[in-house]
Amino acid sequence: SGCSEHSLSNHQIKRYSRQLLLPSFGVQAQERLSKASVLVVGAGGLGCPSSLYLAAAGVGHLTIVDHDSVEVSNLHRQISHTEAATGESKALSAAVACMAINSSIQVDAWPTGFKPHNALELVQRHSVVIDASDNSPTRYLLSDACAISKTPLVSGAAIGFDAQLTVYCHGSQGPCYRCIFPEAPMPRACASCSDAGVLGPVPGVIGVLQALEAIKIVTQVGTPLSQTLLLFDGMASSFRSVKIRPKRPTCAACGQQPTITADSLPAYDYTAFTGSTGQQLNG
Amino acid sequence: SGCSEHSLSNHQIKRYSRQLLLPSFGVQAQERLSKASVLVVGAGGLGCPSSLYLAAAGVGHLTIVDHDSVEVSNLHRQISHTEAATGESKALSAAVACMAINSSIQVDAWPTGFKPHNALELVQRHSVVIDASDNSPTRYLLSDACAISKTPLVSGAAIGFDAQLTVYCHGSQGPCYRCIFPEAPMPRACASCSDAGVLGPVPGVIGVLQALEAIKIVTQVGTPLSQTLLLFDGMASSFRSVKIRPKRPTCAACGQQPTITADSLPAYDYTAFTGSTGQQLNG
Amino acid sequence: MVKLNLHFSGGLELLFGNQKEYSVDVPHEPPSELKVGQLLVWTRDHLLTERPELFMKDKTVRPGILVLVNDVDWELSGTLDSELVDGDNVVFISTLHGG
Amino acid sequence: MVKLNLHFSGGLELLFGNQKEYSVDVPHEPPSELKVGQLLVWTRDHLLTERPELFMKDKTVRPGILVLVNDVDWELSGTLDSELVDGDNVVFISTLHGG
Ligand SMILES: [Zn+2]
Ligand SMILES: [Zn+2]
Repeated sequence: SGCSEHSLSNHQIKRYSRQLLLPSFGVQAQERLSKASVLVVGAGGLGCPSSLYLAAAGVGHLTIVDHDSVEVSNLHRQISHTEAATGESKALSAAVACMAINSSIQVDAWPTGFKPHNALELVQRHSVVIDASDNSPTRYLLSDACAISKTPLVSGAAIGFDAQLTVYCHGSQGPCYRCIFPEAPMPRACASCSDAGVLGPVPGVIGVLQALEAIKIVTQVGTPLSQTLLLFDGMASSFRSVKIRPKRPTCAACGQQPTITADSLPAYDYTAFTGSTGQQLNG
Repeated sequence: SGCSEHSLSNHQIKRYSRQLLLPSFGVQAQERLSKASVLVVGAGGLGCPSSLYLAAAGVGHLTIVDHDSVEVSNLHRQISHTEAATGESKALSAAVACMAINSSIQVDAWPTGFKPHNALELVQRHSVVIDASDNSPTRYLLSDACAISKTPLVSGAAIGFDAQLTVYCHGSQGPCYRCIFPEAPMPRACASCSDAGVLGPVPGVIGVLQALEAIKIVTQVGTPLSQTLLLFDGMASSFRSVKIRPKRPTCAACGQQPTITADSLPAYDYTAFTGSTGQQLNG
Repeated sequence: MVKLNLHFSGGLELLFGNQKEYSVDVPHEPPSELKVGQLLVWTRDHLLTERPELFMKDKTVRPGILVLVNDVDWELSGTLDSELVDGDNVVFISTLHGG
Repeated sequence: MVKLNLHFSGGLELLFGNQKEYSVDVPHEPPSELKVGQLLVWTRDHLLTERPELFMKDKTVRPGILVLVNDVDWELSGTLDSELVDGDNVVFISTLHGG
């Protein structure tokens, strides 16, 4: 440093030089990235690529939450986890992979999972949240915590050859998950990757795009996918962008008179709301 | 095995269970994958995610070609390479990362690079080729070798916030790179990631999609992007699919009377054709 | 008759003979316009092949399904009362939870 | 006048004031149709801000640029003689080599 006014070290200048070269990115965006913190909930098919690209890009602080352990049936799509990590905490395994790429950032593993009692505290400590979870109750819990704390939520989902991506709780007009889906689908309408299968690159593409959205949000470069839902069809390798509604004034989480608040959230029964069994609530 | 007629081991059934569950994929596609071989030319921003997802999915044989060494300025986007691999062969580093995910497949590193004298021999040994290179002469060389040997070529490219993806040399009607660009652009119209910069997730998205295209081609599942060019704009996170011409009958490489043949290719001067300096020709 | 392009995704195609795209002529008598609410009933009765409860609940789509008219959320065009004309695209998406 | 939407990408936007999208009215006298060859010249003379040699060579685009009319390769519609009408989209892409 020294040749111009910025806080980047010589090592950072060298490491991130290919990003710094971009006129639309440059030193200012890199500084914002290094001061930002991202919470990644889920270290599976979405969370692995997402956290690797965030670490590589130089997000200052990354927290990876997952209460599961690595299984051999995860390895076809969860590319942070090696065969040697089988049986270990997914959060820890993904964090180790991130630190091997970039030891100059802080990476925390949170292997106890994402629950109503810790959700708000975890979310509030971060600039942006990645929903890389695999179940309906966690998706509502994450959205509610982000709506209450006004934290942008980059939400990805995948199954089979299909995937979806959008940003919730962004800016003054961006909807939350509950604005779009105020009533939860019945459990048998919710296939999971374990039940229905998924081809690895399908969540892979979305996970990388989630990292990109988070980078764009914290650096204020480009246009995030707020009020826009991106649909991916892996069979045809085609994408479709659709326009979705703004924030709903009557929304229970982000509306004008919310019933889901910092006080009420820890006791909210997400498994009852989604009709799920207790074991499904995890990050 | 034993419960139905297929060649997969119990370990394979377990490891790939989330793909096998997919009705449109299943055991037959997995067997085709395990018998297939994929050549990945370039172990950079495109080749890293591409090779990781191919290895994870269970492609039987993977060859990774790159004559460069890992530099610290690669780490922001080339996610197979750890800090510890700095200075090592990129091909080897990427191969090691693939083997850590899947030791049951064969992964070969080819650190001597992709050159006219070895191009055809390398291409002919594989079912499909991934163009993850970073320069114009290598892109023409790869396309010519694939045109001569009728090997499908999954071509990705990225710079800044922009990226492109298509499949060349596919089926009887699919064009080659020369069909679309018979004359090479002048060198100063060809920015490289080193010169112009690139944001990591931009080649990341395309690299994962390249793995998906290769998987679709070797398994015969879904519709590959032949005669279709996918354009990605990372600033808006938007995609556009455009229809491109079929094979050109007068094409020098894949036309009815080709002048670029197995005999003439090794002596073809790609650096002169593209007006590049010699050092640019590499994989 | 109103000519429409229908698209089902996110697993909904499994309820429609595993087919994602349909080009259909929906019977309709002018002068009033065809509404999405009427299209839903026609789609259930003529295209759906199984488990109607995973497509509709009462007179609308079941929770978790998003309806888009010409790539815009039906919430912005009047939900069940959104009007359809020849050439319109209607997309039905089931929200996904996997990762 | 013919109303067109122009889109520049793959780095070409840098020659056009770093702007990717243009909505333009291109002067034209009927009865003959406006052709892409004429649009190229008009675009160079009215929108291009620098280095014309990186956009055109002789009467066509320089090698490495792909032209698409309504998302279809201009090779399929007659290249320079492709005809344009109100509302058409014309995309200019520079092929990328990075990775
Ligand atoms: Zn809301
Ligand atoms: Zn050709």
